[in-house]
Amino acid sequence: MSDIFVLIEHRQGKIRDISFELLNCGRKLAEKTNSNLTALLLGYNTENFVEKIKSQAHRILVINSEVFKDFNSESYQIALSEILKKETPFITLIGHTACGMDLCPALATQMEFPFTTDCLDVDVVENKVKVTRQMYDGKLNAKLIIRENPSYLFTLRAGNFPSEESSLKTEIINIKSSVTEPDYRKFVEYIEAVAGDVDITKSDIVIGIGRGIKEQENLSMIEEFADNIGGVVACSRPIVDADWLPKDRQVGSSGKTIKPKLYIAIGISGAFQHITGMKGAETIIAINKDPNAPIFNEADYGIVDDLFKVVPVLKEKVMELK
Amino acid sequence: MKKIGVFVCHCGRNISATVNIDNVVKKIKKYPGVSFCTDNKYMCSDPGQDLIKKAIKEKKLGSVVIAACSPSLHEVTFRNNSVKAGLNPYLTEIANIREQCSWVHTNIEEATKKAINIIESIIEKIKLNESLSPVKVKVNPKVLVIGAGIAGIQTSLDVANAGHKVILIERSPSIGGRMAQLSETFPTLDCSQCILTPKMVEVSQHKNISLYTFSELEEISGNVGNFKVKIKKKASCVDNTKCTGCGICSEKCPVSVDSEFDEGLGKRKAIYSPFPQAVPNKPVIDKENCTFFLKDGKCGVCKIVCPFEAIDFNQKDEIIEKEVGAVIVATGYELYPMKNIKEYGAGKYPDVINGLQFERLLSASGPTEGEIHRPSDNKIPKRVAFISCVGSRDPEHHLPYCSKICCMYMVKHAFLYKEHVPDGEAIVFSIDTRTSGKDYEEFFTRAKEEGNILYIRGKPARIIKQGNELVIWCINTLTGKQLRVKCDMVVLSMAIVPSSGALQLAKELRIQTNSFGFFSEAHPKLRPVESLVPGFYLAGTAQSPKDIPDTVSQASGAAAKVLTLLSSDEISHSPIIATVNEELCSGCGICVETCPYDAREMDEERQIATVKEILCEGCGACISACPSGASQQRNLTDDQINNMIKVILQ
Amino acid sequence: MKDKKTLTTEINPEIRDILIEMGAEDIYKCYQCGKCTSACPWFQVEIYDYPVYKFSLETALGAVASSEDKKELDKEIDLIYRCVGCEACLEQCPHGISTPNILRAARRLLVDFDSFPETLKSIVQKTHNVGNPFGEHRENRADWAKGKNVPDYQEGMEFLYFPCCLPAYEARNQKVAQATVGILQKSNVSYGILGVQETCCGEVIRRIGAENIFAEVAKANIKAFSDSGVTKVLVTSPHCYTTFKNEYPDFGADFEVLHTTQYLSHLIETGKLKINKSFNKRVVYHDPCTLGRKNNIYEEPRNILKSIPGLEFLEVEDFNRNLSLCCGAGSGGLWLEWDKEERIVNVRLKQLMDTGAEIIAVACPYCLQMFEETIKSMDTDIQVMDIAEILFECL
Amino acid sequence: MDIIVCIKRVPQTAEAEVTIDSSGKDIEKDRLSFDINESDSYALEEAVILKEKFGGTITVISVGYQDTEDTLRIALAKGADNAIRVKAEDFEHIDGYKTSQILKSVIEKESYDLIFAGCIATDDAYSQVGVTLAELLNIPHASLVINIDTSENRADVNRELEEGLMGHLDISLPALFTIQTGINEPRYASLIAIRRAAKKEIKVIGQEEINKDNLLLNTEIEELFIPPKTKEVEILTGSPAESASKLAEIFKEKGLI
Repeated sequence: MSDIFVLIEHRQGKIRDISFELLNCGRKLAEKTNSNLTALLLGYNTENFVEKIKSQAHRILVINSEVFKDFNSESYQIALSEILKKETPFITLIGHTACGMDLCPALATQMEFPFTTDCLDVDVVENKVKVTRQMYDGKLNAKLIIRENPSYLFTLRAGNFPSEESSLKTEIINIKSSVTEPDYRKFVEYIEAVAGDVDITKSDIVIGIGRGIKEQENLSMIEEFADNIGGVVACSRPIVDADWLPKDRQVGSSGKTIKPKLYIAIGISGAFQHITGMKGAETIIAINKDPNAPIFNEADYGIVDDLFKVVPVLKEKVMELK
Repeated sequence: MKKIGVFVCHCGRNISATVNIDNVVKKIKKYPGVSFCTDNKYMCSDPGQDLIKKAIKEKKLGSVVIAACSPSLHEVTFRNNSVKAGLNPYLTEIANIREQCSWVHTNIEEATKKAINIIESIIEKIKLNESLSPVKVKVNPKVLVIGAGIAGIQTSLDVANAGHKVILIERSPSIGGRMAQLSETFPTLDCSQCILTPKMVEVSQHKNISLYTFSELEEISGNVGNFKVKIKKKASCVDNTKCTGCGICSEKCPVSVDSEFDEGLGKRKAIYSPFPQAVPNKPVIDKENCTFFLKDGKCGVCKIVCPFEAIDFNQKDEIIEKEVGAVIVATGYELYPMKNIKEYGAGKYPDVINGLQFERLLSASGPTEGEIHRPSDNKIPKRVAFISCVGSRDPEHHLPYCSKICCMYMVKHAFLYKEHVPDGEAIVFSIDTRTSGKDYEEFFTRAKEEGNILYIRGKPARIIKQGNELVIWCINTLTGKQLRVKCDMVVLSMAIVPSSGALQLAKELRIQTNSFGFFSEAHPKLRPVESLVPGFYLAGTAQSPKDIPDTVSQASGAAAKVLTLLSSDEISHSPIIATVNEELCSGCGICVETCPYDAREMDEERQIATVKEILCEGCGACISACPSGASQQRNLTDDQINNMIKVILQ
Repeated sequence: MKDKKTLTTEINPEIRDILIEMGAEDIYKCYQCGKCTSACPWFQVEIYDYPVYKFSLETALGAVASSEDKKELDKEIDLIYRCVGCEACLEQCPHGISTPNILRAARRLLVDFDSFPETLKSIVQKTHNVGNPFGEHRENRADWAKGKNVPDYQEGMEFLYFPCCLPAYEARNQKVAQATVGILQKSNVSYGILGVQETCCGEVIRRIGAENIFAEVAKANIKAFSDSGVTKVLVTSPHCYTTFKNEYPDFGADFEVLHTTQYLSHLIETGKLKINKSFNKRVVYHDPCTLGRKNNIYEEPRNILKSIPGLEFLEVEDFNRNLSLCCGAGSGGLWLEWDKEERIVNVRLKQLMDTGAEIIAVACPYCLQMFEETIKSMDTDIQVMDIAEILFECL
Repeated sequence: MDIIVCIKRVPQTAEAEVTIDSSGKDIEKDRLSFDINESDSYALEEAVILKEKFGGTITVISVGYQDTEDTLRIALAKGADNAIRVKAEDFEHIDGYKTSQILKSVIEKESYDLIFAGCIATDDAYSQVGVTLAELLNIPHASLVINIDTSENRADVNRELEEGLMGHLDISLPALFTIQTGINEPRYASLIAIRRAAKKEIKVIGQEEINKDNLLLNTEIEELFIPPKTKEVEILTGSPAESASKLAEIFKEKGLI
């Protein structure tokens, strides 16, 4: 049986979390298919990266070249297609990230590999490859049968294979590459989002505040908490009305609709106009004094208490656990 | 049998475009009884008429059918033409193939068929027509004028000056009407009372005018030339033969109520004369407010103070019976009720007033003696808003029509206000300003310029009281800007409606009104001062909203029409009226009950019904009611109608 | 770039004709007096100029929502969706021109071409997809009635009680539905609910312009009602009332509709409902546009309140009955939530509070929702209650 | 600048109850609203903005059933010049890969400087059609594009990466970009444009013009199922300190911190 391959993703000198998830998933697949796991690492000054993933795969194929310092899917495609042609792995996993989305369909098409994207799980049953993925705004899961072929390419959604320790004996193979960045697509630079220019629709963690925070001064407490857990602060209409936060932070029918992984509603009672905007969040936490507040109808977890007592403790505890 | 001639008119292309005249002539020529048929482009033209005359003489025609327009237009023309050719006029009939055929159809073949049908039916009718001559009626040369505003005054004077007796009745205690209430008149700005009171005096002193104030028409019967009227003279409780009009009674009367003449802005007593120049200048007692009447004789101060013993609490309403030959209706107008305009707080806020109230404020004889003080606190209003078309031009909620005079009196109001309060501000809210009268536009321009009057195009939606001020919510539709105009007083140009009681009067007179109660003229252009019922004439705002010049013109016009009627001793009356076949009449009397004109009566001796020809209007009610077929309409007998129907249904 | 002219100089008869066909037939009656504009609630919102009087003429020119400039068009469409459909303009228009209908003609075209505010699009979709504008689950529609002994509708019952979406799903408004059934139970009225079988009446999506989906929704309800043998429907919302009574018959509906205030006032008048307790509060009544201006129901709500002992009844001077001011929730306004300086509800609340009332009595879930949300951010003790809630407290 | 925009008509499921049909492989669509896919409308708008700047034409293409023509017509009203529908009914079982192949065989006959597609379809959520199509046409691509600054033959584009970061690329034209939501504000159609669009013809292409035997299908749905999810609120009790600790633990457990 051919190997399982995973592509290590890194950015700005750091390996991205998805890479460890891919390694975990890859190991599980390798175990199941009784094969080896190979990590593909295309980068520049790769020693550091190798150190981080060592023992997580049976092999690491490394191309150390300045061309791969930053991600350019066309350069990656040229290099990877050469490797995949040579190695013909059974399944290659790439993260369903901005990089994976840019690379996978093109690479697979070039290689004529069957592929699919945004998989929650990849399974091999009697040599048949099946994947599970979400459809229709996450309301349904689909099990897909993939066209039969010696090699497959999939992108894997983050969050389903939390990184695990591993102690595999790892062979490191350096490959020389003459790939240069093609003229038709050149990476220029990274651009950081302007500080303060928060887009609440793009954040995984959103803390929503409402009338319950009472005074504008209390906002700083929430902002600190948001910084601590890597979230952004959003709000319901009255906060915008009071000019405590700008209109683009408003969640609801006349504001924005958000679907973060975690939404913490603090001091929000839950007028339907607000609920409309946040009910798509994966996990909803409500902190409110009033046990009858409609927000609790939407929440997964609730604390019925004074937010000024709860939030400071919560902040501390989160810091402790982090 | 009489020889029948048929003459088909093309009426230019009015008929011939839709009706195939050649086919009509061909077909009619062959119709039994027709001995001659021809056509002409314009039968009513001189050559057309000559053609008919010639045919009557040469072909020895015994009767004539003209197939042309409606008989209401040219029946007289053609009948007179036949008379000139020696034929009785009632042996000439019109077949209406224009209004009833060519104008209302498009299919030529069908229209031609219908035209032929219509003509054939008229031929059948005329076969049984008799020679008739008009009924002559004696005319009573007296005239009744109802209402003594400027219209009634003018028309009475014109008739009286021509030498005829006039009975002028007026509901209120004095003549003068609305014009007496006005301050100045547009566009000349002469004092209303100054030009009116000479006429009022002239009326009171005219030997041919009998004036009945505080009086109403109780009943009327009869017909043009001969009406019987009953006038109710309300008890004024003052013996006018003794009263000198000294006014002590009013002075001493302890009861004070809102003055109608001052539109509620001033007070009057329970015994009162409405205004200083009132004609007659004799007070009346308002029984509804007089303590003597309300509390069973407890008061009577007036009686005590009157030096001439003129007060007579026992006076009773009096019915006066008169006979007249014609009636002129000049009942005037009143304003649409303010309380209907809730969004303006009208009737709720004292400083939202109507145009007549503002006239009283402007008037030297008014409650403020000509100074502009607003009603709520007597303050001189420094900014006054005038709002047009209040209730008018509002088909959805109020009245669809234009009240016509408001545009101009608003100009006048604003201008006069600026004269009275030079540092004040006049703002007019209007949608259009309609200045369609002689010198009106010039006055409008002058007033705006000299008076610095601000015109805002837009109809306000709300007037809200804020503290001492009124705030008008409006949009200037020319600039699109929202406005909240604060002002001290608002004058609403309320719509004009017919006087209360006009509808009831119309019913009594059996003359028509439009749906708003304005008396209907016989023809909007050609007979604007006559009603559709002979003998009744219209003057002034009873017929439609109009200003003083138009009112006076119409009043004189009505007088002229009446004088035409009175110019001979008799008038003719159509002979197309009911007749009784005495052999068939069973004397059941149903016809007597049915007749709306009191023209049928029983000959008790012979036990048959008879027709009073003078009174019969030929409406036909008795004929259809008659169970035995004894009553017949001349030249429209059952036989004729049956024959006509038969030929139409063939 | 050259300055663009903001006005279309050409008359576009095609757009005019299609708008007339879609319901703007009144346009030619307009004589541009502008009364509509100053009667409009937006006139009372300080910073907002709403040119109601222009819509007729611009429709007649075919110049509605026709700018080819993106920003101008945004403004035009914003204008078209500002109208809360309260009909204050129609109430005063000398020619009975319904500006809401003129705008609705344009809205119908815009909806078909996906050119209306996202917020409203979402409520149209939700109403279509799950039968209510909040996107709540259909199977939860009768949750408000849990534990309240509310029977399912059976043929032969006197009434179907139809609570409307807000009282069915929204926590504050659910109390109104609960109070209403409480009263019905105390007066031994035979009634039931359809629960999951009912769908939103569709009033709001029709006002938004989603005519086709409204038709679907209407037919679904009519079928559900007739399948269950419903002959009389009792509604809490004036919006359901007007839709059922005045609009459903066009889709084949044949049932009688009563608003709760009509029925409750009848129960009191005929002595079937005894009021046992007094309500010692100053209460001001707010006339909902859809109940009052559109359906002439002014007296019944007042009669109920006036029959409650101890209750001191107040009116908003100048702005009551047909001259009442809208709460701003109609025709999608509840969802659009304009910027705070641009809210009709603030103006109305001030009027209501200025009466010195302790309680604002309403008879419409939209008004209740609007006031309830707004007073929360005001420094006031005034409370909002539906008439049914007040009455229920006094039994 | 001639731009082709690939769009898709999708069921609006975000606020709907999605139910599986009797085959177990598809959803019940009767009660769902359909509309242009969200990111596709941004792609269309971006094309219109470029057309306003550089002139040229916009052609919208969609593989879909008859009702897709409604969506195409809306696109025409919003600024597209031409519209093409490929009859989905002629091609059984369509997945993202097959869609790309179909689009390729239509688009290779057209001339273009740019091709836009949405970055993800909300129904099947593949995020692959655009990039695959670029590869099939052998032109460069960029996905998740959040800003475009283009000259005649090159474009500076920003891709949206994670955590507020953007990647700036310099790409030669012709190229294909998949457009991320938020790149612009999709416009409304004016009534004039709506009337104009109502009269335009939509070109319909069927199997006779596309050899369907050569088309490959990557995936087939074996079954659809509802993901297990519980939504009963769990109230965390105790003192503020206790309840806050419990919550922090939950965050940790769920990998949220």
